[in-house]
Amino acid sequence: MAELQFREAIRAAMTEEMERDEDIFLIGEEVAEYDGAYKVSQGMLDQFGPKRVIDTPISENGFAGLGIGAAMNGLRPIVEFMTFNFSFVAFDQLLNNVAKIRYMSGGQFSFPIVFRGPNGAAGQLAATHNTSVESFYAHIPGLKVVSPSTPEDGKGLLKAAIRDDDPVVFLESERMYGLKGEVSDEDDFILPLGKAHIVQEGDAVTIVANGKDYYIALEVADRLSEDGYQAEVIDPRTIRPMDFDTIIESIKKTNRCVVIDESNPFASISSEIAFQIQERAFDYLDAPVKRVTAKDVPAPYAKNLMDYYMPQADDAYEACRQVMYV
Amino acid sequence: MAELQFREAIRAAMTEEMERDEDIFLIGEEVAEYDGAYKVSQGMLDQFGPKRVIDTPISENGFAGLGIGAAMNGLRPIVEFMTFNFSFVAFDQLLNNVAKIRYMSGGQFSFPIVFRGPNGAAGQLAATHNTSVESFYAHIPGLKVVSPSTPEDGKGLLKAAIRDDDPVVFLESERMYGLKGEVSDEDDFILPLGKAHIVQEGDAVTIVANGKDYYIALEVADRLSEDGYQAEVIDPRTIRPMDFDTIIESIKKTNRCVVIDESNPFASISSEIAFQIQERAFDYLDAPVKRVTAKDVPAPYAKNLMDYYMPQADDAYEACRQVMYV
Amino acid sequence: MASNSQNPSTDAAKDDATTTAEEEGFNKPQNEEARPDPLDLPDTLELEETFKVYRGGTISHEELDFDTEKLLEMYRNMLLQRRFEERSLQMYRKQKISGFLHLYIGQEAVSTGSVQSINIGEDSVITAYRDHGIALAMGMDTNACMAELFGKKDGCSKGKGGSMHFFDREKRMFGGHGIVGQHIPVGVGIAFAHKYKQDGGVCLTFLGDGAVGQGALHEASNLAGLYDLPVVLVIENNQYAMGTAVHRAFADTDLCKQAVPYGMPASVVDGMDVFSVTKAMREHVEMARNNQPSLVEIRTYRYQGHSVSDPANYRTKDELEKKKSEDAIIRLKSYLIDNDLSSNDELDEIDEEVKQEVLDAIEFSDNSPLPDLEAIYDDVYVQEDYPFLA
Amino acid sequence: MASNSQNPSTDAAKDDATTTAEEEGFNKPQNEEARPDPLDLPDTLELEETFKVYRGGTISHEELDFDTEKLLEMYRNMLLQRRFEERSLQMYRKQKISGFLHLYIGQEAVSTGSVQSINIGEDSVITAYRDHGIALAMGMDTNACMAELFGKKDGCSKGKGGSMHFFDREKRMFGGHGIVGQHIPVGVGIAFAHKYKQDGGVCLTFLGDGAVGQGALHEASNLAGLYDLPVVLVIENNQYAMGTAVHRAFADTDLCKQAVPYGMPASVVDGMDVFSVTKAMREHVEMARNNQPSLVEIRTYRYQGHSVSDPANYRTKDELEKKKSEDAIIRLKSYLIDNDLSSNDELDEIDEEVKQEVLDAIEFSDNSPLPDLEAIYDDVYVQEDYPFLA
Ligand SMILES: Cc1ncc(C[n+]2csc(CCOP(=O)(O)OP(=O)(O)O)c2C)c(N)n1
Ligand SMILES: Cc1ncc(C[n+]2csc(CCOP(=O)(O)OP(=O)(O)O)c2C)c(N)n1
Ligand SMILES: [Mg+2]
Ligand SMILES: [Mg+2]
Repeated sequence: MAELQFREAIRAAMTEEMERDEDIFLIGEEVAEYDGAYKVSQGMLDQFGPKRVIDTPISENGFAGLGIGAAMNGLRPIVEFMTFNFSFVAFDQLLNNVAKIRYMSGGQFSFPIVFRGPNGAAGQLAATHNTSVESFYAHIPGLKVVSPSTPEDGKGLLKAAIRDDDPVVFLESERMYGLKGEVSDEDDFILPLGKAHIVQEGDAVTIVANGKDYYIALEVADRLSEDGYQAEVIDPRTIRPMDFDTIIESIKKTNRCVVIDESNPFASISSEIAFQIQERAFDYLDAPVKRVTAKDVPAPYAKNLMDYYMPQADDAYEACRQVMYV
Repeated sequence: MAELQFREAIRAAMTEEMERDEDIFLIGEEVAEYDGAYKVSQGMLDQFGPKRVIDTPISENGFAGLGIGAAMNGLRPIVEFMTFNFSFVAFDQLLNNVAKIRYMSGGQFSFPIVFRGPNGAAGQLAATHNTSVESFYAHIPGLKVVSPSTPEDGKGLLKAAIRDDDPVVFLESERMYGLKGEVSDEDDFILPLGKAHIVQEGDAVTIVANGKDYYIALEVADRLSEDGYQAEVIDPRTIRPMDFDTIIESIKKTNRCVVIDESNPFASISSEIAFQIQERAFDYLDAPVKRVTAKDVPAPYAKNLMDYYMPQADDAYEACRQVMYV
Repeated sequence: MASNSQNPSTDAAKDDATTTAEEEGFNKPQNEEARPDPLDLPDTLELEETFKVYRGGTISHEELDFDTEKLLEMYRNMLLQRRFEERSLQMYRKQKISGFLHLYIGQEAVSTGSVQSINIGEDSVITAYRDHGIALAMGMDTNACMAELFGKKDGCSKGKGGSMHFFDREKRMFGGHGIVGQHIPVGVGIAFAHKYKQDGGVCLTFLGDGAVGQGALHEASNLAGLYDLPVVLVIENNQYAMGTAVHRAFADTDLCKQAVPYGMPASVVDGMDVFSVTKAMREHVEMARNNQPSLVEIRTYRYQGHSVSDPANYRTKDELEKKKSEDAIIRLKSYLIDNDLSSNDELDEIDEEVKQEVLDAIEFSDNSPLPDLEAIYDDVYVQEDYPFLA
Repeated sequence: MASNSQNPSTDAAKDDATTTAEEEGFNKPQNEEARPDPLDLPDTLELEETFKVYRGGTISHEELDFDTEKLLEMYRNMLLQRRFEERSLQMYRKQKISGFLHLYIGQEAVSTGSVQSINIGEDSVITAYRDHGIALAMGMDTNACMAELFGKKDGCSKGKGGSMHFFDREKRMFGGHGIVGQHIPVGVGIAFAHKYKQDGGVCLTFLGDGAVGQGALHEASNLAGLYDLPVVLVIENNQYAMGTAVHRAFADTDLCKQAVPYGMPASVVDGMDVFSVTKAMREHVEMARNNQPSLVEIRTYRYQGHSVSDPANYRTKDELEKKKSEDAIIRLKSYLIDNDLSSNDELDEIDEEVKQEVLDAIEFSDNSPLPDLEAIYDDVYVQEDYPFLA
């Protein structure tokens, strides 16, 4: 096991895959000469040269489309959005091209492409730079959406995403890039897409969370355990397809659920999880599924407001106690 | 009461408001000389002249942004997307500009602007021309989203949307433009945003549906009534803010609910309605909330596949019987 | 071709246009030697460009090395597009075809001329939704094309795409795309892959005049220019985008000028003459083979409305008649006869053959089954266990 | 200014540039008389453009009708921007300011020169996220600006926007925008409303060189050119977009050429000389007043990294030093002294005043309260009962 920062784990995944397969290249703003806006691709230009690590102008629609065309014509692009906040100027490329051309062509073309970069809030960056994008992208049939919570998961899932023959939206976190964790140095360590991770077993309540919220879930589980309750913590890892089977099994045991989700709430991932649980485990539910999300407002700048905006451990803890009726 | 086509009702709303207020103008592709791709704006160029009814190039990002700037500088634009399928090349304008600038400016600017046009499926137009967009837009704090089901609602709600000082995404339907209905000719007939319509009272099951699905709901309610069950049919009319109070009151009476929703299912309006119901009426629910949606695939072209893609009355009827345990 | 004396970096790009991705990568180096200080300003900045014009009626078949067989093949090719679409209109009216149907009639010289410049199966093509013409010009199976319009299982996209979404992987026809302008960056990406793989291929990226309104063209052009990609951007300027004439949509109606900010050569072509199109496209494809991207504005005309539901009241009957009198198929026919390369009889026979081919395609499509209902879940993902939530 | 002899429709647009929206509307008419057939092609198509260049050190204050008082005001104005930002950097390091902080230091002649061309409160301004300079140049309250950086209730955006989102409705400062390029169509829309309301106003729309990469510029430029809108698009070419030098991002580095396809006049300006900027901007604003949109490329330089976290390793120390030696504030100072218009003492005193103003702003900001927590739900909608799901 090696201890790696999240950014190093992501880099390791890209590097290993690029060493394995010449058709993989990395393209995006500042990924080459600048070593990445968040230093994720540090050193990769040196290792792979300017043919395979490519800087772009600020033209997300252009280079997302370029990646899509390259995938259609046999390559396996990794497209970095400096942050996913900037993916919306390329939204049509993801919605109408990469997710649909395969279907419209009757399956003649495939899109082995990864769009990756940081997602969600990253501190006092105000409204346009703090969007959690997963609810938009997971709504779209044709895409897969992955959101790892730890460096090890980051590496294993990104390698799987790069090898996947379908388009994957891979969501990292600016706030988590510096986070360190043990990463398997097993040869070719891969975590399959679409499988949730039961982080901690328990019977009192199921907490579903990933990304930054994963750490809130762990904190809440600790506090509950101090109170004498064992929470089951599930990290979905992949958002689309989500491993609802694992979640439903857990609910059948705990009979209650709290979802922590950094998105704005309306028609979000947390809505969908609640839908699935109440549909598939109705008779097992002893309390409504509760959620703790970002406030339903654009992200504010002021420190106190921004702190308040984010999902709060206290609220998640309270929600758990509420659904446990204690 | 006058009998109007849906398109005429929409036109009447725009015309009346434009007669009332010189700051309102209509802009979009083919809205002027061509009388609108779907003839919604027929005759409006003649009535209001080329200053107030304006054709654009195929530049959605450009003219959506132009509308936003004009709203910021004191006008009240109506921006027509030929269909909402084409709004995604302007997605960032709606997500990051019109929905957020007010907030980022601490409330100094307001955006009295309506984005309107047909939404959702319109027959065998294949994957890129059949997207139901409401789940994307309703996820965004800062926007309001309206989706009328009848000509009369179309008129009353559009007039309210045009007068509203907040940005409104107003979703019509190509398939419904030719539909005729009685429209109040009350002076200045307005329907408030954010209020659901109890179309038909009942106690057996609550059916929530709007737009084209409204008609499926009525059909299903008829069939149920033949079976001896009275369904309560609720048309939310406004999707964001949704009038959950009315829906929850209904559930307290019927204890079960089926949502018909033309969107793709994952993280959609139907997910949110289910979330709200199970959270706020948990103890009243006798069955899980069920939904009938478009299939979770891009829209296909072939007639049989496209029919199969759409929410089916049969499925909705079955879902109702299922939640009623009959 | 445009020549841009003001911009040394563009000239430089042309000089090393033959360097490969392998040697140089795609990016300009961080610190170019002796890059002039952008603040050392001259007294004035002059720009001079000459756009080459390929006028109609100025090029002979000999100049293009076309023998009679080739000319007849081209004639047949244009006629096939015409007859195919005439019938499809009829089938639409019989409700065998549904959805949108955008006819290419009048523009056949563009598709047929363009394919003379490429190696089908090695080079790539991508276009917008008005795609029947180029699909047939590339030799896509007539049966599969018609079956696609019928929404049948044997369609070229298995009935999932319809009129706007013809695809053929083997012929390297990359579709048929419906969101105006958004396939342009995809075309540039296809070209990127050709350069990356060094397979010598180029990508023809067709777009309508209306698509010039989309920012995607600007971004794609700059990327093509910046990375020296083997792409030809072909504007099929048929003078209207739905009901909007070019002069009502663009501040400047010479769309070839769109190439200027990207240091791309550009030219203007009479699209009613298949020889002019061939000549221009060959020269532009040649540039692309040397990794010099470029733009061609081909002026053409569509005889039908935008789609079958458009009465086209925005143009005069005179205008339409005038254009029809310049018809590219008739022009080639006259050329063949006037130059004693063929006879009325021979050409009529070709017409009969083509008509029969289309009738056969209709029969084929009638007989082709509808897709299976379960196929609705196929082709969403390569991964097979879909729907994920079964 | 560009002169475009090839495009009659552009010339025509210039001729009737003084017609109002009331008379003519925004659209070109459906059937222009005697519109030439686009297929009547000339032998070649030539394009000649001359971009006017406003070099540094070529313009005197008399030529601009600046009296000494005005010159000192401008000096003070530039200095205020500089001192404000130097302090804000310090405050960032003290963690009184958070998030992104993009400093404008080095570019002050652009903002100060530009505001000399407009009537503040009547004309409009919109810019990207590097917005402190223009905000202060427009006379926005120094206290409110600093308090915004501190995220306090008395900030110019009530603490909700921060560094990237300075707004002032009264001064018609339309922000401070963070998604590169996407404010450009908004600026064009602000100009649209000026024309619609016939209030005589114009809109200056500033963008960075990096924003030229966005399709939004293309769409907005075309709309401005098509509707003859009173807008000046001002590219602040500070030669880098984050770590990417202009020559690594654009196929052609003369960004003024971006105006060519839209028939817009364009010019290039030395942005290190406030007089050059003033002169150019006045001429361009004059065009805008006549509903002639145009583009100005102002070449300037930022001394700091892209944001405070950027070490700026992508440029050489030499390059930075050379640019600092051309500093616009020092240049104006020398000009004032060399021409006996002021003295070192007087200018130092202005500096002291400015420094004090900034210190006062810091004290003000320290004392301003944080926003109330409930204010998180304010300003999302005009409608007041928010959150809707309380
Ligand atoms: C982004 C987008 N906006 C609008 C439309 C609707 N639309 C379809 S075709 C068309 C006109 C396109 O004209 P042009 O590019 O000239 O192609 P042509 O039809 O002449 O072949 C429009 C506006 C669309 N498909 N996509
Ligand atoms: C659409 C989009 N892509 C990427 C970014 C990230 N980003 C912020 S500033 C910037 C550089 C912009 O450079 P330029 O326009 O030259 O302005 P300058 O910083 O030089 O003032 C980038 C890439 C963004 N904010 N928006
Ligand atoms: Mg056209
Ligand atoms: Mg810059």
